[in-house]
Parts: sequence; C-alpha cells; structure tokens
Amino acid sequence: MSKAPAAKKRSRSGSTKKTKSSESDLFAFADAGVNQKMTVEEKLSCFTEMVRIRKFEQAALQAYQKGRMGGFLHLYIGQEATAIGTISVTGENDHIITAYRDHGHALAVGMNMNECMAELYGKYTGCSKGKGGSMHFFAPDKRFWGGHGIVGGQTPLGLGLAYALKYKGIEGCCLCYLGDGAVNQGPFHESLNIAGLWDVPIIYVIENNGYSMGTSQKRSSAHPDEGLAARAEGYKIDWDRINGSNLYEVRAKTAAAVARAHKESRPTVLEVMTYRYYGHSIADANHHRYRTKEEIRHYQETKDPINVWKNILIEEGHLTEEKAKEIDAEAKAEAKESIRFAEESPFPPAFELLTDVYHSVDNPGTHTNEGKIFFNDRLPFETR
Amino acid sequence: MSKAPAAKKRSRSGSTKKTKSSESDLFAFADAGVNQKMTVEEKLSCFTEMVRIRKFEQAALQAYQKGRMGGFLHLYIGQEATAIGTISVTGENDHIITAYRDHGHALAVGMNMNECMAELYGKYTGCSKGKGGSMHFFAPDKRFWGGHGIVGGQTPLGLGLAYALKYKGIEGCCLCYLGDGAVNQGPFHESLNIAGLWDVPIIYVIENNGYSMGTSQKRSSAHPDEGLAARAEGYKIDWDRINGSNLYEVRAKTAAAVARAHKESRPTVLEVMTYRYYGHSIADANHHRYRTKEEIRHYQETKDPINVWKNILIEEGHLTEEKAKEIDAEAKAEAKESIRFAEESPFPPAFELLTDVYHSVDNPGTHTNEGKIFFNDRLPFETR
Amino acid sequence: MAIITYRQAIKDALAEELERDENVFIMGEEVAEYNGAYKVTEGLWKRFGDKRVVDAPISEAGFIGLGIGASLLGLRPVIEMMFFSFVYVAWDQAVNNASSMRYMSGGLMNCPLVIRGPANGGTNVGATHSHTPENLIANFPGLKVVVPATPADAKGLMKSAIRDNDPVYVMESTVLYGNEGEVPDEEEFLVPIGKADVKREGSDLSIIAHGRSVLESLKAAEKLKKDYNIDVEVVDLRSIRPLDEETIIKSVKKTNRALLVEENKPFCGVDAQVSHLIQRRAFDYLDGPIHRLSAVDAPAIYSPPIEKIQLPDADVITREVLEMLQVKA
Amino acid sequence: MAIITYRQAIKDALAEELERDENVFIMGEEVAEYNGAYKVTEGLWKRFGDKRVVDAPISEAGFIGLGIGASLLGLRPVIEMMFFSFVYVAWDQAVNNASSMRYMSGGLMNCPLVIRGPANGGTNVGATHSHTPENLIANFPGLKVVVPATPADAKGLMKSAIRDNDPVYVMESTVLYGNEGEVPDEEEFLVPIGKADVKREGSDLSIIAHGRSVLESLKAAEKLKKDYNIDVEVVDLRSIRPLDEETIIKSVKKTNRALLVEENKPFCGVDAQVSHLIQRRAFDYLDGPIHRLSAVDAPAIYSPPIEKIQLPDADVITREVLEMLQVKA
Ligand SMILES: Cc1ncc(C[n+]2csc(CCOP(=O)(O)OP(=O)(O)O)c2C)c(N)n1
Ligand SMILES: Cc1ncc(C[n+]2csc(CCOP(=O)(O)OP(=O)(O)O)c2C)c(N)n1
Ligand SMILES: [Mg+2]
Ligand SMILES: [Mg+2]
Repeated sequence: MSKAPAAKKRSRSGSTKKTKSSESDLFAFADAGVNQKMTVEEKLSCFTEMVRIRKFEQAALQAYQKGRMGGFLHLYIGQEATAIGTISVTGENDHIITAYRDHGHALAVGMNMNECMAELYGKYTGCSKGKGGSMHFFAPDKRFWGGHGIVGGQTPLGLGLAYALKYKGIEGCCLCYLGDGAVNQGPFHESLNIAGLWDVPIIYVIENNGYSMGTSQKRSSAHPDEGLAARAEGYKIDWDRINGSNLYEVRAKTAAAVARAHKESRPTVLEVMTYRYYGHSIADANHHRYRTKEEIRHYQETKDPINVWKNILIEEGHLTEEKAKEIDAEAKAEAKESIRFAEESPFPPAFELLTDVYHSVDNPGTHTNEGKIFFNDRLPFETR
Repeated sequence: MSKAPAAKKRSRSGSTKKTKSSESDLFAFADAGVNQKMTVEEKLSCFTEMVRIRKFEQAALQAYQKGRMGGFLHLYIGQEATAIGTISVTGENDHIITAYRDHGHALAVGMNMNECMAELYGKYTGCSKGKGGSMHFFAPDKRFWGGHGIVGGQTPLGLGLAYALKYKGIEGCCLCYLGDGAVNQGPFHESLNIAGLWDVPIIYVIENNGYSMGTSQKRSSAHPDEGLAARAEGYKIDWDRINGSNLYEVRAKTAAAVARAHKESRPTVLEVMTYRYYGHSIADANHHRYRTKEEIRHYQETKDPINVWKNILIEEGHLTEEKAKEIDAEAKAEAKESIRFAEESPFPPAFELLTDVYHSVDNPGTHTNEGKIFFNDRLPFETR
Repeated sequence: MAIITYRQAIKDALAEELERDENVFIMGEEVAEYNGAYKVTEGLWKRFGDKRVVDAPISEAGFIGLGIGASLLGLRPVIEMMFFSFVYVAWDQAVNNASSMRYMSGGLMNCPLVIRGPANGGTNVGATHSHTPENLIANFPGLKVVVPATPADAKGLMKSAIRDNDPVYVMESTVLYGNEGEVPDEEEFLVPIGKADVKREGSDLSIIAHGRSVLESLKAAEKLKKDYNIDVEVVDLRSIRPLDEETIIKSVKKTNRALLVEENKPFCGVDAQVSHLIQRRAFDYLDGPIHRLSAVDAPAIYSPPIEKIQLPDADVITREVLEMLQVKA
Repeated sequence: MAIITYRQAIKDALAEELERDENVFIMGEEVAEYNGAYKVTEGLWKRFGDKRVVDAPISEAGFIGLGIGASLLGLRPVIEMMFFSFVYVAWDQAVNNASSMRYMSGGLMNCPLVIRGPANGGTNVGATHSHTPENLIANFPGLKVVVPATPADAKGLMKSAIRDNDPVYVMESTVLYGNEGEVPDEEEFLVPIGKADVKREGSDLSIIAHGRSVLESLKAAEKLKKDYNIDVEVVDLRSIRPLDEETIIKSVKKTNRALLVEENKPFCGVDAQVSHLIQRRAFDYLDGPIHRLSAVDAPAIYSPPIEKIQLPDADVITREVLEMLQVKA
C-alpha cells in the first residue's frame, strides 16, 4: 500500500474548513451537485426514512416502558438527518459503523423494522438472533458493521474496514460515527493518526448532540474555537462542520468527504451539530436536570431535522402537509406491525448461548481444531 | 478545584507558537530572564552535568558490552541539553517523570552515579534495589518519579502528579517527557484533553530525536507543518518548539512554560528537536541501516549539545578547553568509580522477590488486611 | 443497626472517608453533577464540592493514570468505573502501572488507589458491558480485589480499601445496589480485606462463592434445608486477593465436599484457583471432586430470559448440591 | 526434516501463508523495514513489499482495532506485538471487541485475526514488559490461545492460526527464538489447534506444561531418569484454548500424579484451570494432590540472577517431583 507522501505535502490551509452553514438559509446547499441531482423521489424517500426512524423509536420507547425489553435503549430522535443525510450519499462500496445509538443508522442502511424491533425484544428473529440487543445491530450484507457499546471502540474498527477497501483496491470508504464524548478516547486519536499518515479512506462523523450522558460538551472537551472536528488539523486531516438540522448541508458536505475518500483516499472528520430529544438512554429520566426544557423545545421548534426538511420539500412543491401526514401514518403502522412481529416471535432457545462463539464450533470440519473449547463443568440446559 | 473557565476564553492566537530558534544564533536566548540571571557557577554546572550524563552512559555501555547487565540499555547521549536545560529551571515544587530513556533525567535531578550504575547491574545498592533496572530509576525524594517502560504510559501519571500539586494548592508543576513515537499513544491524547480542560499545571516535553526505534518520525506521525507540539492546539494548549542543541533556548522556553504552569496553572507542550547518537537500545546494533552515518556525524559535529554549550561558555569567557577537559576527566573518574561500586555491590537476596509488592505486607499491623496474598504452592528460596 | 441498601452503604462509606481525609477524592464519569450513573455517589458533589467529587471526560486510561500519579503524591483517589468492563480501555494503567509502581521502585513509591464500580452480568447490556474481571485483576501481584455481597460488607470493605496503601479494586453489582441489609452504625466499621465470612454454617457440603452468587447460594441452602434437610455451609470469600485460605480449608475439612459458585467465566475464573488450593491443602478430606458452577461459557447474551440462564442461580445450585450428594431431586 | 530455529520456523510459516493467501498481511511496530525487533519477520518486507508487511506507529489499540475491522471484510491480519505485554494498552480491542464480534452479531461476522509475539519473562526487562497473559486471554470465550514450545509446533500452530476463522493469539518467547529443532518440510504442515503433545512418555508422574516450561520439564525428566530412575511423562499443552483435556486426563489416569508447570503468575494461571479439571475428571485416579510450579508471585524483577530464580527451572521441577514421590534428593 502506498503511504502517499503527497499527504505530507498538503498544506494546512488546503484543509476544507467550515466555510458556510445553512443555519439561516435553508437552501444554502440545495445547489450542491449531490443535491441538485436528487430526484423528487429521492427527496421524498429521505423524508420517509427520517420519519420511519422516529416512528420506530417512538414505538420502541413505548414497548420499553411497558417492560418488554431489557438493558439500554438509546434513542436517536432529533438526530435523524445525520444518519439519513450521510448514508443517502454513499454508494455500493461504502461501509457504515457506529456506536450504541444505532437504530437510525440501521434503518438508514435498509434494515427492516421487524428484525430491529425483534432484536430489541431479544427475540430469535432479531437481526442478531437476540444476542446483541439495542446497541448491537448488524447487517454485513448491507455493509453495516454495528452497533458498538464501548465508547470510541468502533473508531479503529472503522479504520480497519476502510483499510481493507484500500487493500483490496476497491474505490469505497467507511463512514464511522461517534459522539461528542467519544472524541476523548485514546483509540480515536490513534485512528486519526493512522488515517492521516496512511491515507485511509475513512470519514469520521462526530454527531455532536451537545452531551455525553449528563455532561455538556464544553465540560468534556478542550478544543479549538472552530470545534471538535478542528482537532483533525493535528493530523493534517480535512474537516468540516455541519448543521445537522439541514439535510441538504449534511448531504453536500458528506458527499465532498466521500469524493475525497474515493478519489484521493484521504480521510475526513465531520462534526455534525445536532441534538437528542430524549435522555442519554431511557434510564436517564432526569435529563431535564442537566439541560433546560427550553433548550429542548427551542431545538424541536426551530431545528428539528424532519420539520426542516418537510418545510424545504413543501417550499419546493414536492410535499404537502397532507402527504406528510400520510407518510407519518404509514411509518407508524409499520412500526406498530414490527411490535406485533416482535411480540409474537420466540426467544432464542437456550442452546444458542453456545453458538456463534466460535466459527470453528459452528462449522465443524472446516478448521484444524481439536480439544475442549467450552469449560462449564455442567450446562444448565440441554445442548442440541 | 476550579475548572477555570478562563481557559475556554483563551483565543487560539494567544498560544505561544514557535517564534524564533537558536539554530543560527547561539546567543538568541541568552538574554531571556532565566538565562540572564544565571551565575557563572550555574553555567559551569550545566556543562558539568551534561558531561556527567555522557560519561556515565559511556561507562555503562562498556559494562553492558562486557555482559555485566541484563535487559535493555537505552542511551541518552546526544540529548543531554534537554534533561539538564529543562530541569535546571525547575524549583522545589516541580516534579519530573519520564520514559525508559531515563538516565539523563535521573542524574539531572541529582541522583548519584553509584545508585544508578548499581541499578543497571541489578545490585541491591541500586536506586530501586536492583528491581527496576535501566528503565526504572526513581527518586521520590528528588521529586523524580521514573523511569517508565510502556510507551506513553507515563503521560497520565505525570498528569496525576501535576493534578495532585494543584489539589494541594502547591505552586508547582510536573515535567513529563515522552518520545516522538510516544505521541501516538491514546493515553497521551486523553491526558492532553484533561490537562487543557482542567488547567492542570503539566508540561509535556516531547524529545523528538527523529526516530522511534527504526522508524523515522515522518513515518510514524501525521502532524501539522509546525510539528508535533502543534497538535496541542487541538486542546487549546500552548506549545512551542525548541532547538535541543542550545541549552539557552531549552532553558528559556521551559522557563516560560514553568511560569505559565505556576502562575496560570496552564499546561504546555514543548517539542525539543534533538538526536540520539546510539541505537534505540544497545540491542539496536544496526541503526546505521535506517539512518546514515553522515546524518549522525552531522549532528555530532554541528549540533552536539555539550559542544554547543562549551563553545558558548568559552565565547563568554567562563570556560577554556583545558578546564573542559578537566571536567571531562573528573566525570569519567566518577563514572569509573560507579562501575567499581556496582561491581562490588551484592545482588539482592532472593527473599527480596516478595518484598515491595504490597505495602501491607511490608508494614504489618498498619492495614486491616488478613489472608493469603502470595500464591506459590512452594517457594524456590528461603523467606526471611 | 440500620437497615440500608447496598448502594447507600457504599455512599456512606465514601462520604465518611471524604469527610475523614481530605486527600480522598472521587473521580469518574457522571459521578458529580449527575450523581452517578447508578446513583452511588448521589449527593456527594453537592456536599463536598468540585474538588472532592470530579466529573471526568470519557477517558478511562487518562483518569486512572491520573489517579495513579496523584496517589504517588499521597492523594487517595477513588475512581469510579461506570461499568467495570470499561477498565479494559485503561487496562495497562489499571493492572500494569498500578501493580508495578511499588515494586519497580524497590518500595520507594506507594499507590493508595481505589477503583470501584459494578462488575456483573444479568442486566441485558450485552457482551462488551458484562465483564467480571476479578480473576484477571487478582492475577497481578501488587493488586487487591474485593467483591462485597451485602450492604455491610460493601461499607466495611470500601472503607478498608480507601485506607489501604495498595491499589484495591472494589467490585460491586448493579443487581445488588437495591438490596437492603443491616449495617453497623459505628463510624469506624471496617471489614478487613482478606477475611472470608461464613454466611451460613452447615455440615454436609461447603459452597464457596463471592458476589451475587453468595446470595443465590444462600437461597439454595434454605431450600436444601427445607426440602431435603441438607445442611450446606456457605462461605463468602468477600476478598479475592488476599484470599482467606484458612476459612475455606477449615470449612472443607469439616464438610468434606466443596461446590464453588461464581459469575466469572469458567476458564481461569477465581474458582479455578480456589479449586486448586482446596485439593492441594485438603486432598485427604475430600469425599469427591470439587464442583464448580460459573457463568455459561460464552460472551454475555442480550436476550433477557436467556441471560438469566447464563448465570448460576439458586435452582442450578440446588440441583448441583443434590447431584453431589447423590440425593434424588 | 530440516533443523531450523524457532524464529525461522515462525518466519517460514508467515512467508508460506503470505504466499498462499493474498488476504494475509503482517502489521506491527518495526516488522517491515527494521525486520522485526526480534527478527522474526526478517526479509518479509523485502520479499512481499509495503502492502503485505506494514510498519505501524506505536498505537496498539489503533492497529489491533484496525486488524479486527479489516478481518470483518475478509482480510487475515497477522499482528505482531513487539512484546505481548503491550497488548494491555489495546486490551479492550484485543479481548472485548475481538471476542464479541461474532457473538453479538448472531454469527453474521467473523474475525479471522492472529495476534502474535513473545510473551515471556526471564530477560530482565522488568515488571511491565514480562507478562504472560495466556491465562487472561483464554478466559474470554470467543478467543483461542496457543503457546508453542518447539520450532515444529511454532510453525504448525502459526499456520493453523492464520487459516483459522476465529481470533487466535500465538504466544512465542524471546528465550526460545534461537532454539533449534526438526521441522517437517512439507508445505502443508499444520499442527491442529487444541491438541496437546506428549513430549515424553513416562509412568511415574505426569508433568503438564506449556511454553518454555515444557523444555525445563524435559530437562528435569532426563535428570530424574538418570539419577533416580524415575519415569516422568511430559505433556505439552501447546494450545491453552481449546484445551486437550483428553490427553491430560489420559496421562494422569496412567501415572496417578500430576505436577503442573508454567511461567504464568499463579493466581488464576492456566494451571489453576488444569488443576481443577484434573481433580474433577480423574479424582479417583489421583494418588496425591496436584502440585503446581509457577513464576514466583511478584512482578518480574529486573536483577538478572534473581529473575532466574523467579521462573521455574529444571532444578526446581526435579525437586518438586522428588518431593511428590517422596524420594530423597
Ligand atoms: C469506554 C466507555 N466508557 C464509558 C461508557 C459509558 N457511556 C456510554 S455512552 C456514554 C456517553 C457518550 O456520549 P457521546 O459520545 O456524546 O455519544 P451520545 O450518547 O451523545 O450519542 C458513556 C459515558 C462506555 N460505554 N464506554
Ligand atoms: C505500548 C508500547 N509499545 C511498544 C513499546 C516498544 N518500544 C519501546 S521504545 C519504542 C520506541 C519509542 O520511540 P520514541 O517515543 O520516539 O522514544 P525514544 O526511544 O526515541 O526516546 C518502542 C516501540 C513499548 N515499550 N510500549
Ligand atoms: Mg453526545
Ligand atoms: Mg524518538
């Protein structure tokens, strides 16, 4: 693999820095190539997909509150334009990996609500057979590699996915998402250096929703005035900052990063300014203590990504309030159906505790392996 | 502890960046306060101390080659002005911690050659009773906290030392040294963020000797054109770059960082451009394969920190070639004596294997501890 | 004696030690303003302020290393792992640095550090979040590990840990936080580190357990007494390193049978070590092989009803005892 | 059969697998241009080039994580730890991520990764550099661990490891790199993972060992035969997980006595597990308790002659066997 000395010569001012934002002008990025090319269908699809994420999670929330699930439930609601906007500009050789707040990305890559909801329920029909739960959705066939619970732990994995593409000579990239709190994990730093040094086609998308659990972003990170993504300069990596309420801007700036990855095999760090409406997880019931209701309301009223996109589409004449309501109702029905599916699905049988641990156990005869590999004196269930 | 919101307001341009260097003008930093104040005695002492480091290590090298020691021997020769220059501007509340290339720092804080040489020999009279070896010199009474073998592993420890000073309300700081290869370890990144965020009075001194083992610095780090220290901007930390051949410059820029730590409780990252003459360790016999003899010779002839300082002192009229030779001979004799001391010292008795593991074992009656704490079925030696 | 929760017992221990010694401080993610992810530190930030109770960024290697460094200068950091599983991102600091400082310096330095937090499965948080690394940490000479099962032990061990001059890892359990129990009122209530506790006397068989498994074992013991008139002794290790070999051996010499129960994964779990030492020191007293029950040997599964099966409970323990004593269930 | 060094055997295995499968690549610190800190990869960069043999920055968590990620897409990274002790700075990636990927995805993903490098004490590099974490890693279901003692096993196990679809940790030893031994010539020479090897047959007592301890045990066996006419059987585990229980049990059932030898630290070392399983499955065959010899339970000391004492050698093993058989030395 060429270690592209070119990278060393790239001058600092060559970095794409935050140029403009769509804060005030909704259409500021409408004329970006990737947005100009959008068909009406694609525009509506983005809307539908964002609504589907929200309805899916609202349904999941209700089920969780009824005690139908265990563990954690980290809702993505409020951040939908990030997953949909970024993933909608990726192609067939681009791969996705994220942290535990993964429902949005899972639906965005095309996973269906049934397998996702069943996974939340811990059912055998779940995408991970009920073994992973909310934090661990996977769909390798859709180039979606999870769903990872350890903060920052996915950042070198994403690097490796991108590295593999380059190794194989495939013109693709990896989008690796992380939170504003995750940027202070060591492995992210190590990954950035390697990405910058070796020209790895990875795009780190920092979803800055303002908080890591109850800690506001300013209490967790020292950073340049330009924000968290600007840390990329320390590794001579291009970066940009994105208004996460505006799908056009998310798409435009992500597309630029994807092009950089595809054409130059260079990494990018993007910081998407966004917001989560619910607590860190549903266990975080007191999230009004570390932020005000006004702050939440302000975001919902003025920056909600679904609303913003709806208004854009209405203004462009592609959508009406009625049509939007229909889409909403359909997504709601789909989510409701996924609840039914999950409720009616069986739990995994106990013997599944010991499958999927080792490839060699699940595929006897394919490995030069012998001996004992599990060490319980006695199992509390019948094996197959 | 106040988390000094002031830090947040510090503007980026407020950072001390590389302003000037002494590359061409040996006296560029002679008029810095800390240098102006230097007595002749102090100037000569710096010279003597640098020479002592070199002679100590030359003696150690010979002994190592005769098979008198085990493990690693990482020589500091070529880098002496860094340890001496930085430590000579510290005061009674300033603490020191470094990596495995620690002989220079150890002597600079005032450890004597005998205890150091005996430690290299693994003798009971060594500073660590022969338990630590070359990489693990310690002298808490001289505020020297090692000597650490895991690359980057000392960087959060140094942060903790500085944190403790601030916690206790002591106007002091910690100087924490690391290599150019070590900057790519995760814990260093985590430490920088915490230092910047909480105003911890730590000074990270990157001793950039151009190589991490056989890897040239440009093959290990992506970084801004301004160098490795400039990564500090990602955490809004002040930084500077230092010509490590010129003691005046090392002192001047370190003193500024120390003042910043003492007065503002703010961290600094310093990058000292330096060079090692020997291999990474003595095991690295083929270091001429990854760098040219000319490169080494060039540094020795034009940038050797002892020579440069000698020339400065001669030009200032404080030193003559003769006097320098005397100092050299004295240091050599001292080193020779330390070899004798080490040779004649005993090895630790075998029972020392099990002392210094637990404070509670070594100080019976001081802890609410019971039970068995060591788990050998049988020991291969007599316990005390 | 007051009846308080396991959570409250730890909180009281922390508060008392913060009060007693100004070198004690608490650091971790969400421990201060948020009152702790599991509310163990609730109210402490309000009471003791910014200096003594500190919210840290998500940088475990950074702040555990910071804790070690600060301890060298005499501070007594008590570092919370939100989950003990997260210690893996700081493993080198936690086990390599913390265990070696004193030794490598020939006794010149001490590291009076406490790392505490929940280490348990059973709450459906998945494979990466459900580790119980007491065996891994106790492998390192230089470190101490305690695993309290009751509120009293949680309080008494936590206080001893904070006063200890060696690094002590206190492993709690989110499943136990809500449990209530009697805790002695006296301010100076300390449970010695390294002392096991016979939580139930019996003569037919010794169950040796730690953490939540102690409670499941006690439940099994009740049932065995009631339904089968079997008298099981339950030894709670409480401390993994140091380990109270004498109490273990005494119990086994009395009952001649040992069943070891833990939520650790089996391969080189704590009970592998306990098993070895029993057969080594009480070989001639054993009427049959030592049995072990551990977590089912796979990463922690999410699916809630299946994860329940993964961890040894009173039913499984009861069955195993009956099997060992060749009593028909 | 050629006689080659342990180092050469590994190098040959790497070269053959690099040649055979273009998805195999080697990554680590100084593995390429520098030819490896211990010259295990000497010549491979020159032969296979930048793409297949890659020098990495000192960022173990970064490049082990990279390896895991790349393995998901079907590459077969072989990652060198310059010392295995350095895996601790990447522990979360190495044990938590690598062990959980397949499981958490319900079998959708595989992680065909090899992490290899020397894991041994005895070379005076001090406490932080001398870890032997085979026990810690084998604790994690989802991972495999092998510890070859001879050149042939090193080659055969390395090739099996690289072809395996699960993460395999291959623990070598700087002390063994220079040792010579016969290695079968055929290209397809594979040693199955999980198969122990009876390195010496005997009837009086079974020594069960792994890594360098196998060689010390064999030395002791020679001496015991020569000086005392004692016939010791030496079982080389070779693989820690999977573990060849059958061969262990068969040997103990034959000799009725077991001595376990390893350089692991004793608390929850590999042999704690081996001890448990022997007494569990061969209780009635044991004529006396199972004995263990491990590293002296302290961080690795620097002082060269004292570190020698810290690790079990042929003399100590000999003494222990005599003691077990109640033969006067
Ligand atoms: C290494 C590690 N430390 C701590 C945690 C607990 N934890 C889970 S999420 C989280 C906050 C992360 O915040 P951020 O990165 O901003 O992502 P967000 O939740 O906002 O999406 C914390 C502390 C963890 N999972 N892993
Ligand atoms: C975590 C870790 N990885 C690898 C090593 C092996 N190692 C020791 S020193 C070194 C090179 C460090 O280079 P640098 O930081 O530039 O310091 P220098 O030796 O030049 O002083 C390496 C790779 C180690 N000790 N720790
Ligand atoms: Mg966040
Ligand atoms: Mg260097």
